[in-house]
Formats: sequence, structure tokens, C-alpha cells
Amino acid sequence: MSLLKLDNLETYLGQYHILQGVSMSVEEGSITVLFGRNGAGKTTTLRSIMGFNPSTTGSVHYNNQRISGISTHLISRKGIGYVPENQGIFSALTVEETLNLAKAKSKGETEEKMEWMLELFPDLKKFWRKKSGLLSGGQKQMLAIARAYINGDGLLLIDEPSKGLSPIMVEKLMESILKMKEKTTILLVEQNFLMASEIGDYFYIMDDGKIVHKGLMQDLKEDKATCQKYLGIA
Amino acid sequence: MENILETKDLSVSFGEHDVIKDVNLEIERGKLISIIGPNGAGKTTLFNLLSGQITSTKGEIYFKNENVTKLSVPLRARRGIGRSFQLTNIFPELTVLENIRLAIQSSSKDYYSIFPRLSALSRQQDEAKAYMKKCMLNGKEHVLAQDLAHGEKRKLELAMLLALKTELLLLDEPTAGISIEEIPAILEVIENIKKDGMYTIVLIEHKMEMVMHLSDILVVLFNGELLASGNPQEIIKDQRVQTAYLGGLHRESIKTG
Amino acid sequence: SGDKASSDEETIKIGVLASLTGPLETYGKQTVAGFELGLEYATEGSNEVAGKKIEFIVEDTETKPDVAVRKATKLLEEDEVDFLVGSSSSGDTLAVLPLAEEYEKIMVVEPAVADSITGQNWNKYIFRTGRNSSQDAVAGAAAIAEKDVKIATFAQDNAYGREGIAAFKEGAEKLGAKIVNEQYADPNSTDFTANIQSIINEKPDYLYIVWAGSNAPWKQLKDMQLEEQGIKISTAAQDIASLKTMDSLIGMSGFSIYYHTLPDNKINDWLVEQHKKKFDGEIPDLFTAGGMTAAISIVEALKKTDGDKDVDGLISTMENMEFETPKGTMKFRAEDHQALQSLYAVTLEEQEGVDHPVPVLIRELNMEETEPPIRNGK
Amino acid sequence: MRGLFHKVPLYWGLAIMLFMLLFPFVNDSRSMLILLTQIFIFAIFAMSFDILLGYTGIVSFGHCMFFGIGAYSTAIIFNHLEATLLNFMIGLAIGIILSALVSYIIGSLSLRLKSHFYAMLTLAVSQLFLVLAEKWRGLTHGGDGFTFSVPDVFKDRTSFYYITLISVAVVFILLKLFTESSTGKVLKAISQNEYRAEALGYKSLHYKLIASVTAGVAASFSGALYAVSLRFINTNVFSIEVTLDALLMTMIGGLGTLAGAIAGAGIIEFLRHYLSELAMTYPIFERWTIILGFLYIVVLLVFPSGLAGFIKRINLKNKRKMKKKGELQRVA
Amino acid sequence: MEVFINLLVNGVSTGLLIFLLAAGLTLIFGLMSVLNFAHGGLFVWGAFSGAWIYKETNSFLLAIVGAIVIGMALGWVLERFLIRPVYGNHVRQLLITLGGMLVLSESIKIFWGPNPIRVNLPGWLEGSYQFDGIIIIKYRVFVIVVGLLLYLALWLLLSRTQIGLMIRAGVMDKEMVQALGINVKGLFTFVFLLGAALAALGGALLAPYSGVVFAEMGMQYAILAFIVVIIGGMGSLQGSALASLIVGVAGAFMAYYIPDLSLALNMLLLAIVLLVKPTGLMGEKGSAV
Ligand SMILES: Nc1ncnc2c1ncn2[C@@H]1O[C@H](COP(=O)(O)OP(=O)(O)OP(=O)(O)O)[C@@H](O)[C@H]1O
Ligand SMILES: Nc1ncnc2c1ncn2[C@@H]1O[C@H](COP(=O)(O)OP(=O)(O)OP(=O)(O)O)[C@@H](O)[C@H]1O
Ligand SMILES: [Mg+2]
Ligand SMILES: [Mg+2]
Repeated sequence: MSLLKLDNLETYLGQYHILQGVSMSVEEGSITVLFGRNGAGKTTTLRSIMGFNPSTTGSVHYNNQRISGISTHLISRKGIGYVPENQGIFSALTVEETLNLAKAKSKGETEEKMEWMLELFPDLKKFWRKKSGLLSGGQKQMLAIARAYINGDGLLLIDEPSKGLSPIMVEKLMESILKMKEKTTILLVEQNFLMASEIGDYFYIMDDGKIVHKGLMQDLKEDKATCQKYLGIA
Repeated sequence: MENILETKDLSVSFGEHDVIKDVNLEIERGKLISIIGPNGAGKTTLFNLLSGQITSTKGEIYFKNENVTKLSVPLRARRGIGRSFQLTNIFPELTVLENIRLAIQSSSKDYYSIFPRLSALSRQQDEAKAYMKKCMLNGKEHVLAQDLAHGEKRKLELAMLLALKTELLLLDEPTAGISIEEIPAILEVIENIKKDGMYTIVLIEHKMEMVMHLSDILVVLFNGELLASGNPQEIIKDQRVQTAYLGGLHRESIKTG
Repeated sequence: SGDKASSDEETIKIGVLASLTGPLETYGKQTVAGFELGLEYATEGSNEVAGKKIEFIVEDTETKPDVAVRKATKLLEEDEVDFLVGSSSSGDTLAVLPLAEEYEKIMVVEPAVADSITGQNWNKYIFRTGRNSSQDAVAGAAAIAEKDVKIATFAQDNAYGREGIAAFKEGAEKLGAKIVNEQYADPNSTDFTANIQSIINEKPDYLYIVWAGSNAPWKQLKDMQLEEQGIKISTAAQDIASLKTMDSLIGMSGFSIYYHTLPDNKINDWLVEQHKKKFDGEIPDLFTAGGMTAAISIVEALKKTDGDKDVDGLISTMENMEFETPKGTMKFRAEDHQALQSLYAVTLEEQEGVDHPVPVLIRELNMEETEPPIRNGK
Repeated sequence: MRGLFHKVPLYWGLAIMLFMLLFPFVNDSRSMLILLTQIFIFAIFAMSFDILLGYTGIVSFGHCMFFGIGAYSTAIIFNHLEATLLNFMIGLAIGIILSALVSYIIGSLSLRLKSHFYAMLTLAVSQLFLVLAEKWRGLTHGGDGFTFSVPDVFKDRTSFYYITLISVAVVFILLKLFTESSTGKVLKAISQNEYRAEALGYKSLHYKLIASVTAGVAASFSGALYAVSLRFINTNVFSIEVTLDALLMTMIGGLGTLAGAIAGAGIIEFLRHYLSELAMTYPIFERWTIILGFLYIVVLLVFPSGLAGFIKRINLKNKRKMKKKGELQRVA
Repeated sequence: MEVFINLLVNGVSTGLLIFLLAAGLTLIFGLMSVLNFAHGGLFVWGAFSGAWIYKETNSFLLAIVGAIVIGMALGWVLERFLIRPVYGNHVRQLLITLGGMLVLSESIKIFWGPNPIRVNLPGWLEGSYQFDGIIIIKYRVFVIVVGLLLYLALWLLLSRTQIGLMIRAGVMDKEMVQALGINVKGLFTFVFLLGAALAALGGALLAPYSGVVFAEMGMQYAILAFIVVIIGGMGSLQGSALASLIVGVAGAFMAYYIPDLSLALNMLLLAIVLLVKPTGLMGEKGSAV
């Protein structure tokens, strides 16, 4: 069954009609990738799910509960973890403090989640008492993901984790995300196709605020035309 | 052919994060250069360095063989470096005409006159209209900039930039956040500008087809480093660029790298 | 008020300026109440003098000089008043002085205290029934200064404080006292202990204080145990509102300008009685007496001129005129038209059923003792 | 082609001007004349404040300092020299030069600061002037202040009424020209998007300086008139209430439209006048300051850009209605 | 020597008194980036209601609690109707809370009349200790103790508790904190009320300090609070504490040694700090936005 369902979302930012009817669904235990060029509306989609930019029409259901229209902190408490585009690091807090904060409102066996994250991202243990602001870009990304997972392991929304990271870093990150699939469901926003296509099960392609294509990742890899058309891949 | 702009080992870092690393860029007068690279590669930051919004931690910038590394934003603008912004950046509560006139004032060195001269005023207005025409904004003279559609705002930005009459134009994703339908218009505007031949244009753009169509030279920025630059056709075939621009994860590229 | 009254020969109009809103509103309201009673008393309730009706019009200066000027002009131009009375703040009053001269109308200043009103800003149309800072100071000096007593002074660092101390010094030194330390403090300061400290170090016999306004140092003086260290505090016992803040000064010996129990004469008895009758049992205060005095002075003058409003006539009548007031006999001296008057040497005592320390008479300082120096260069 | 003034407001302005010119003939209430004179004087002061807050987006909590400088310069001159127009000019000139200097120095030292820091700094400096006026007794006679005589043209209420009326008109036109000039346009631009203005080649600091000096000079002029109108001065002119008045007037009248400042001055002064009149009869109104405070808050909340801005917005709405549907949706 | 000690003690206690006032302001600014000029209004309301309640009930404790409650109630009204509409716009915050300030301090007169009112102390706080030259006023010792305790409490709240963590994070990235399931709006209201409570407490404690309270105090102390907060560095608790102490102690010594300057002291301090280090003694770049 599908864990998350978006039904015909329309979202305005200021006076701009950004999302123009987005419908998609995320299957439990899968990794779904949302592609699209700059300004397609990917981030806005995630932000609408999280309730930052509530949609004017359409609905979002999680676990068959309607979550559109309620405020962000309640949405999050239903078990949704969020990794924003800019990582949203609390630069003045240490790794330790950040992860404690993530535990504050989270349900379930937070200790185990914490341990698992630390074994998945040993760097975080290494810099346990370091101010998050001083971490490298990749480490920040790990921290952001760990924080999101500890806060809500029902569904993770991850926005362009590869942004500004070196290929090796990206590689490590992707492997971890792949591992995390065992214990949670992931909706991943990505620009960079090759990376995401390695780990995704399903894909959606978004352009100009609409879903223009969707299906199994396998099929997309074959379908060079679509790639060319929407992802600008030569 | 002499270079209008050169950078020597240009670098900047925010805290621990090196965003631009030893970039040596040489831009020939009269050409259109496109800079491509994944998100966060440092393209906008590079522009910020060139136009002076941020100051480099290392290296120099030479504009027309003058070292402008230490100059403030307005002074560089007066020297002839003009730029547009990735996120629309205009004067929301002024009319389109007023927005453009501000640029014209600056280009006609009318900085500090404290009494309105009607002659100058009307001259500037006619001039402004010309630029509006060029950027296909006719009839929007007295609309407040904030009431323009997103695409029109981008056009307004271009108009202001042209009105500045700078030889060097830095365009940061002129098509950012505008819909597919509107792109051809922008494209046309840029082509017109290029045809005038009096400008050197540096373009940041993600839309490949557009880049390939316009560029004389293609520059690839990756993790703040200059990965490659040269003829678009060759560059785009370049293996490293393939991986880099697609931010890619080719096993082999990792192994070799 | 605004109504346009005819300048009928048979009526005499008096314009009263007072702060009815703003920081000084209590002063203003008392002045007005007192003025009304004063007319009633002086005209034996007839509100007529020499067959002419007396009207009075009250205007609120809001304690803003510009408003004061506007209201004064309105009184002079539209109501065509024959006298001005007021005002609660020295600023407002000073701003109005030139108008009295311009319109050649007598202004009876009450209760503004600034010396400069009868000093360098004085003009011949100005009479003052209220006492001025110097009189306070002289009285203050008379109350405590003797040969070789060491006196320290403490005042607000503003015109009021500085003028007061200057005059006090003059008076005190005339009486042979020594001023050993002068302290001035920010009127809004939270902490006066530093100044008090430096006074303590001088070990004076007396500490003389000139202070007006809400933020007063009384409590801190007590806390710093001046009395225990043999330093006697002396200051003016002012209106009841400020007396209410002075209970930490109980036992101090200073002087008072007016308190309803101090003067012993029938006018005062009348005032107290009528006031209590009129304002359910409330006792008259400093500015009530002042307002009454102003009214009496005008009526008395008119009686003498037999209702003649001619200004020069009035001025010469009022110069050196002696008249009876709730505070006993007063006299406008010729040089600067300042009313010489008695003040009272008192001690502050606690009394049953009174919610403020009560000034108890030691002796009356008669108008010769309290005569201030002449400062208008006449 | 859009002229210096929009036509309709221009006609309005002329009509009002005409009415004001005739007023003394139709009305013989002196206090009303004086009230209007006060309003004119504060209108100038409010306009000067509008140049800062409305056009350049600079918040100053110490604007009274220029008002005070102007007032004291004139007053002190008249106190020491005899009351001639020439001496008035001298006093005026001194005040203006001083204000220009002070505003320039403060500005160049601190206009780089964040808006609210600048606000507090100006507050501090103005308070220092208050202390100075209190302490420099030889010159200012301290807090009590002093009276002085002025030329007869100023003494006569009617002629002074006309003088101030003309002054308002002249200052209004000058400032209007200033705001319509290239510099003025840049000021507005800076207040909306300083970052962009710099990228267009404008040194924002220079413009802020120009603005604050202009404002300082105008304020000083109004201060001089104020002193003359009272023929008396004391330290009140440096009190924060003076700045607050300017603030109230500009905010309520409407930012960034000099006319708004004038209207604001009128509204506030008249409200004060009538509320305090009411207080004489109905004690409920004794606390009319509260009413003013509430009015101020409500205006700030309901129409942030003041009454003038509110009117502007209505016109704009009408304009938008004319637009075609497609755009309407975007606006929504 | 005695002089020195006296000046120091009195200066320190005045400083800590000012700190109570400044703490609320800096908290609200540092955590929510709100400039609240009406703070002085809450302060003066605290002062009057405290004095009044004590007069009525003769219980100092009740007076303080009552003052705090009233302060918080007013604070809630302020936050709800004045501040919320202008979150994130410093200029409008200053302007509108200024209006709040006017209304609050004028409305004092409706309830307690235009005259200043005297404030008493319970016997156990009256008077002062004296060891030959040195006179130490009991109440000031009390204020010092309370001030230090409150500083400690605030410091612990911000650095040790989850709430402190949430608030600090909330300041850095409001949305992200919401995304962690934390109700930021509620959190901020809490902070604002805390600030209001501190202001009221400051007022209630100041009243007996000088022995009288009067409506005009509001504006005067609003300005003082701002001066201190800016000197210390907006949003820095330590900064405010330090600045308060400097203002208090410098005030005392100035009044003793250079009385002529004391009138201008605070403004001079402010001007100097702003010109030399615009972010204040302890404000980092971040906090000066
Ligand atoms: N002021 C800043 N402080 C800290 N980091 C910054 C700052 N500006 C940019 N960065 C970082 O520098 C990196 C490059 O940013 P930049 O905006 O130049 O990328 P870009 O190539 O323009 O990306 P995009 O294609 O999304 O515009 C990013 O990781 C960004 O987070
Ligand atoms: N605050 C805003 N106001 C107006 N338009 C906005 C705002 N923020 C974003 N946009 C526009 O909304 C569109 C979608 O933005 P969004 O960030 O969702 O795209 P995206 O797919 O995430 O792009 P990217 O790959 O660069 O992250 C873009 O055109 C952007 O310009
Ligand atoms: Mg995005
Ligand atoms: Mg960019």
C-alpha cells in the first residue's frame, strides 16, 4: 500500500503559482526519486508536504490520514523526517545537542535509532562535541539525515543531498541512504540522475510545477528520450 | 583578441567550506561565455566575487587590465561590470519605467543632482522605452514591478542591466524559475543583445539546449574548481564534464579519480 | 470656554492658565479650585467688585509652552480678559510673559517658582503671588543656618536645583554658615547613594536638599543612615502628594510654604472649612492656597481702584499693596512685583489617622526674613 | 509622460493653499491662527522626518536634536543681538550650518549601522544635546529657558501666519523637487532594495548622508520658526516627545508622501486641541494621550503606510480591477 | 576604602536591578529577534501593581507574584495584538511597540492617578547594616541575591534544558525546528511571556529600591534597557549582564568622582560602544541582525 499520497496539490509562493496540480504516491519501504530541473518545484513539493508552504487546493495523506492543512510540528510528529535543501544545520549547536533535539518529540525507541545512525555515520561519533557549523559539507548532510531519521523514521523527505558534495562523498551518502531503506521509506529529491538512478525504485519527473513522467526507475534508465527531454542529459 | 576580464587564483571560503578554489578565468571581449555546473558548484558565488558582493579570500580580479579586487560593488558597476541575479532582484514598489530609469541615470553619470531636470527626465524616459522594447516589455511602463509576472521580472532585470550600458554582462540563470513557455522569449532577448555585439556576456544556465545554442565558449565549474573550458561541442563530450555536470557516480570515474 | 464674550465694561474677566493634564495636573487643579474659592471669599460670594461682575475662564496649558502661548493668546484676543493668572510650570509661564507685555494686561504668576520670572525675564505687568525659588532658599537657610554650622547641599542637576542652591548658599553664608559640599544628581537617576556617600564623608551638621518631582532620594537618604551619623536633613515640605513620599524623613526640620494647619488666621480657617465642605472633607493644599491668594490679590487691587481696569492705575496700586491671604499678610514689592510672604519653619511628624508626615510649626519666618534678592536689575 | 506632480493632487494642493491664504479674512479667531501656525511649523518638521523614514527608510529617534539646534541658534542670537530680520537670517544660517554638520558627522559615523542601532544612537546623541542645553547655562539659562523679543513682522500673528504658510509651501516644493530628482529616486530605490541599488553603481551611504543632511536642515528651519513663534525657548525642544510627535505625524499622515506628513501634522495637532478641549468638559477625555496612542497603533496595524498610503492603495486597487482576469489570478 | 566598597555594592545592586529589566528585552530580541519598546510599559506596570498589591495585602511575596502575573497578562496582549503582526520587521516593531509604550504608561494614571505613589518594604528588608564607614542597605543585598539567582536560572534555562536548546535552535532555523515536531509559535509566546515576567519583576523590585513609582518611569527605563542591551550586544544574556553591571557601577563611581558627567554617562557609553563595536560588547555578527 502507499504510505504517502499527494492528490492534485496546488501551491502558491507569494503571487507565483508554483505547484500546478501535483499528484504522486510513495510506496512503503521504497525509495522514490523526484527529478526535475532547477525551479521545477521539487523543493516546494516537499515543503508543501511538510506544511511550510501549505497547498491551496489538493490533499496530502500519510498512513491514510489527511495531513494537509495541519501545522508543521504536528505533521512531523506523525513520524515524518525532513532534510531540507540547505541542510538546515543549527550551526551553533554541537552534534550531540542537535541529535538530542531530534529526540525531543520523537516516538519509539529513540536510543536504538540513535545508535544505528552513529554506526551508519561514524563521523558523527567522531565529532560528537563539535559545533555543527564547523563540519564539512558532507558531514553536515549526514547530520541532517541522522537528525531527520531520529526525529521520524516513518518517512524521510530528503532534498538534494548531493548538492555541492564531492563524488566520493555522494557515493558514501548514497550507500547509506540505500541501507536506510531497510528500516524506513524515503522520498528523495535529486537533480543528478546517475546517482539517484542507482538507488531509486520508483521515479517521478517534475517540470514547471507538474508531474510530467513517472514509473519504475529501471524503465527510465532505458528511456533515453525522456532523460534527454526533461533531465537535459546529452 | 584581448581579455576584458581575468581572474588569478581566485578563491573564497565560508568558514571551513571552500566554495571557489584557485579559479583562473580569462574572458575574451565580445564573446558569450556560459558557465555550467551542478547546484552549489559555486557559480553564483563566482559572480558575487566578480561584481563585488563578496570579497575573495585569495587571488585577484582584473577588469580591462585594472585590478578591481578591492573595489566596492558600485565602483565596479561604474567601471563597467553589470550583473543580473538568480533570484529576481528589482525595486518592487517602483514602476517598470522607474526601475529602468534608475539604471539609465547611473549609466549617464547622473548620480547626485538634487533638482529634477525635465529635459534629462524625458530623454531618460525615451531611452528607457527603447530598452523596454528590446526586452519586450512594451506597455508595462507604469505597472509596479511587484505586479509583473515572474518571467516579465526576469525581462525587467535584463532591461535594467542593458540600461547600465556596461560592457560586461553577468547573467545568473536568467531563466531560473520561469516556465517552459516563457523561455523562448528570454532566449530571444539574449540573442538580440548578443547580436548588438557591444557586450561581453557571461551566462550561468542549467538549460543545456539553451547553453549549447548560445555559447561561444563553455566553462564548467565543479566544487568551486574550473574543470574545463573551451568549445561547447568538445567540452560537452568530455568525460569528466559528463560526470561532473551530471554530478555523476560513474563507478569508473570514482575509481580513476 | 471658546464662546465669544462681549468686552462689556461692566464685567471683569480673568483668564486662568493651569496644567489640567500632563505631569503637573494635580497642581493645576488645585490652583483652579483655590482661585474659585478666592473669588468667592474676596467678593463675599457676590462675585462682584465695585458693582462689576467678575468672570473667569480656565485654559489647560498641558504643560507645553506652545500650548500655553496659544491658550493665553486666545484668552487675550477672543475672551479679551483683563487679567491673566498662572501657570503651573515655569516653562509655560515664561512663554506667556511677553504676551502680558504685548497686550498690556496684568499677569498674576501663580504658582510657577523660577526666579527668572521676576528676574531677567520680568516685565512690569508681571506680579507673582507664588513664592520663588530664592524665597524657598532664604527660608531654608533661615530655618537651619547659624554661625559656623557646616551645611552640605544636594539638588537635582537642573535649573530648579542649581538656582535653589545658589540662593540658599547666599542666604546661608550671610548667616555665617559654611557650605562644605554641593552635590547635584541626575533627576532621573536610580541610585543616589554615591552623592549621599560623598556628603557623609564631609560630616556636615546639616544636609539641605532642593528637590522637586517624582523620583526623589528620600528613601535612600534614610537607608544611608544620615541621621544616625549626626547629619540632620532639611528640605521643603511641599504639597501633600510629595509629603506622601517623604515619610522616611519624619523628624527632619525644614520649612513649609503652606500646610492647612500652619497659618493662624481667619482666611485660612475659612478656606479649610469651605474646601472641606465643597470637596467632601478633603483638606486644601499648597496650590489651593496659592490660587486663592491670586484671586484675592486681584480683587483687592480692583477694590482699591474702584473697579477701574486701567492698567497703569492698577500697576501703581498693586505695587507695595499689602493684602490678607490664607498665608497671612502679603506685599507686592515695587521693584520686581514679587509678593513677600511668610514661610514656616517646621518639623515633620507622624500623626494619627494622617496618611502622610505632617509639618508641625516651629516658628513663622516672616516676610522680612524670607525676602529674596532682587534679580531683575531694577 | 508623467510630470513632476500628478495633476489631481496638484489641483488639490492649490485649492488648499488658496483656502489657507484666505483663511485669516474669513476667520478672526487668533488662537485658530496660532494653531494653524503651529501646524505649519510642525508640518515642516514632519516633512523633514518623512525624508528620512519615508523616502530613505532611516529610523531616527533623535530628530528633535535638529529641531532644537535650529530653535536655540535663533533664540540665542535674538537674546544677544537686537531683534532684526538680518539677525534672524544669521540665527537661521547658524542653525542650518550646525545641523548640517551634526547630521553629516553622525551619519558618516553611524549610517552603516543596522536601522535600529542607528535609531538608538541618534536617540543617545539627541539626549546628549538635551544635557548640553541643560548644562550650558551661560548660553541657554538651563532648563527654565528664557524669553526674547523678535522682529515685529513675527510678532504680528497674521503676518507670521503667512510667513509660516509660505514656508511650508516653499519647503514642500523644494523637498518635492528633491524627491523627484535623480537623487530622490535613488533614495526610494535604496529604501526598497539597497543591495540592488549598489549593483547599479549607487553608493548607498552617500545617499543616506544626503538624505539625513537635508532632513537635518529642514528640521532646523522648523525649529527656528518654532522658537520665533514662542518668543521663548527651553530644553523641551530637545525632549524625546518632539521626535515622537514627528513620528506620529508622519506615520499617521503616511510615509513617503510629503503631503501625508503635512496632513499628519494637521490631524495630530487638531486632535490634541479638541481632545484637550473635550477634557475640560468631560473628564473622561483627560487621558486623551491614550486615545492618540491607540489611534497611532491602529493606523500602523490597519494601514501600515498611513492614510496617504491607504488612499494610494485604494487607487491602485481600482487600477488592478481594470486589469484582465489572468493577471487578477496572479495577484490573488 | 569604605567609600570604594559602598560605591561598589550600591553600583552592583543597581546594575543587577537594571539587568532584570534588560534580561527580558535581550531574551526577546536574541531569541525571537523582536524589538519591544513597550518593555518599559510592562516594567512600570510591574512597579505599580507590585507596590499596590503590597499596600493592600502586606505580603511582599504576593506583591511580586501579582506583579509578574499582571506583567505576563499584559505581555500576552502585546504579543498577540502588537508584535505578531510585525514579526521580522524591526522598524515596524520599534514604531508600533512605541505606541504600546505610550498607552501602557498613560493608562497607569487611570488606575493609580497622576501622582507618584510611595512604596514600603517589609520590616525584614528595611534599613541597612553598618560596619564603621561601610553602610550596606539590606534591600540592595536582597536585590543582588535575586539578580544573581535569576541570572543563574536564565543561564541554566538557555544552556542546560531542552527548552533552551529548542529556543536556541529556533533562532537559528525556525522552520527546521518545526520540522522536528516542536511547536515554535508556542515556544516563542512562552519566551515573550518570560520576558514580560522579567520586566514586571524588575519593576516590582525597583519600586521599593527608590521608594516611589511614577508613570513617567516607563519611557525612561525603556530607553535605559535598550541602552544596556545594545551595549551588551543584542541577544547576548552575558552581554546584558555585563553591560548592566558596567552601567550600574560606572554610574555610582561617576556620580562620586565626576558628578558633572554622570548626567550624560549612559548616552556616552552607548555612543562609544556603537561607534567602536556596533555589535556590542558580547554580540556576535549573528546576533546583530
Ligand atoms: N554567504 C554564504 N555563506 C556560506 N555558504 C555559502 C554562501 N554563499 C554560498 N555558499 C555556499 O557555497 C556553495 C556554492 O553556492 P552557489 O550559490 O555559488 O552555487 P551555484 O553554483 O550558484 O548553485 P545553483 O546552481 O544552485 O545556483 C553552496 O554550497 C552554498 O551553500
Ligand atoms: N519565495 C519565493 N517566491 C516566489 N517564487 C519562488 C520562491 N521560492 C521559490 N520560488 C520559485 O518557485 C519555483 C520552484 O522552486 P523550487 O525551489 O521548488 O524548485 P526546485 O525544483 O527545488 O529547484 P532546485 O533544483 O533549484 O532546488 C522556482 O521557479 C523558484 O524561482
Ligand atoms: Mg530545490
Ligand atoms: Mg546560483
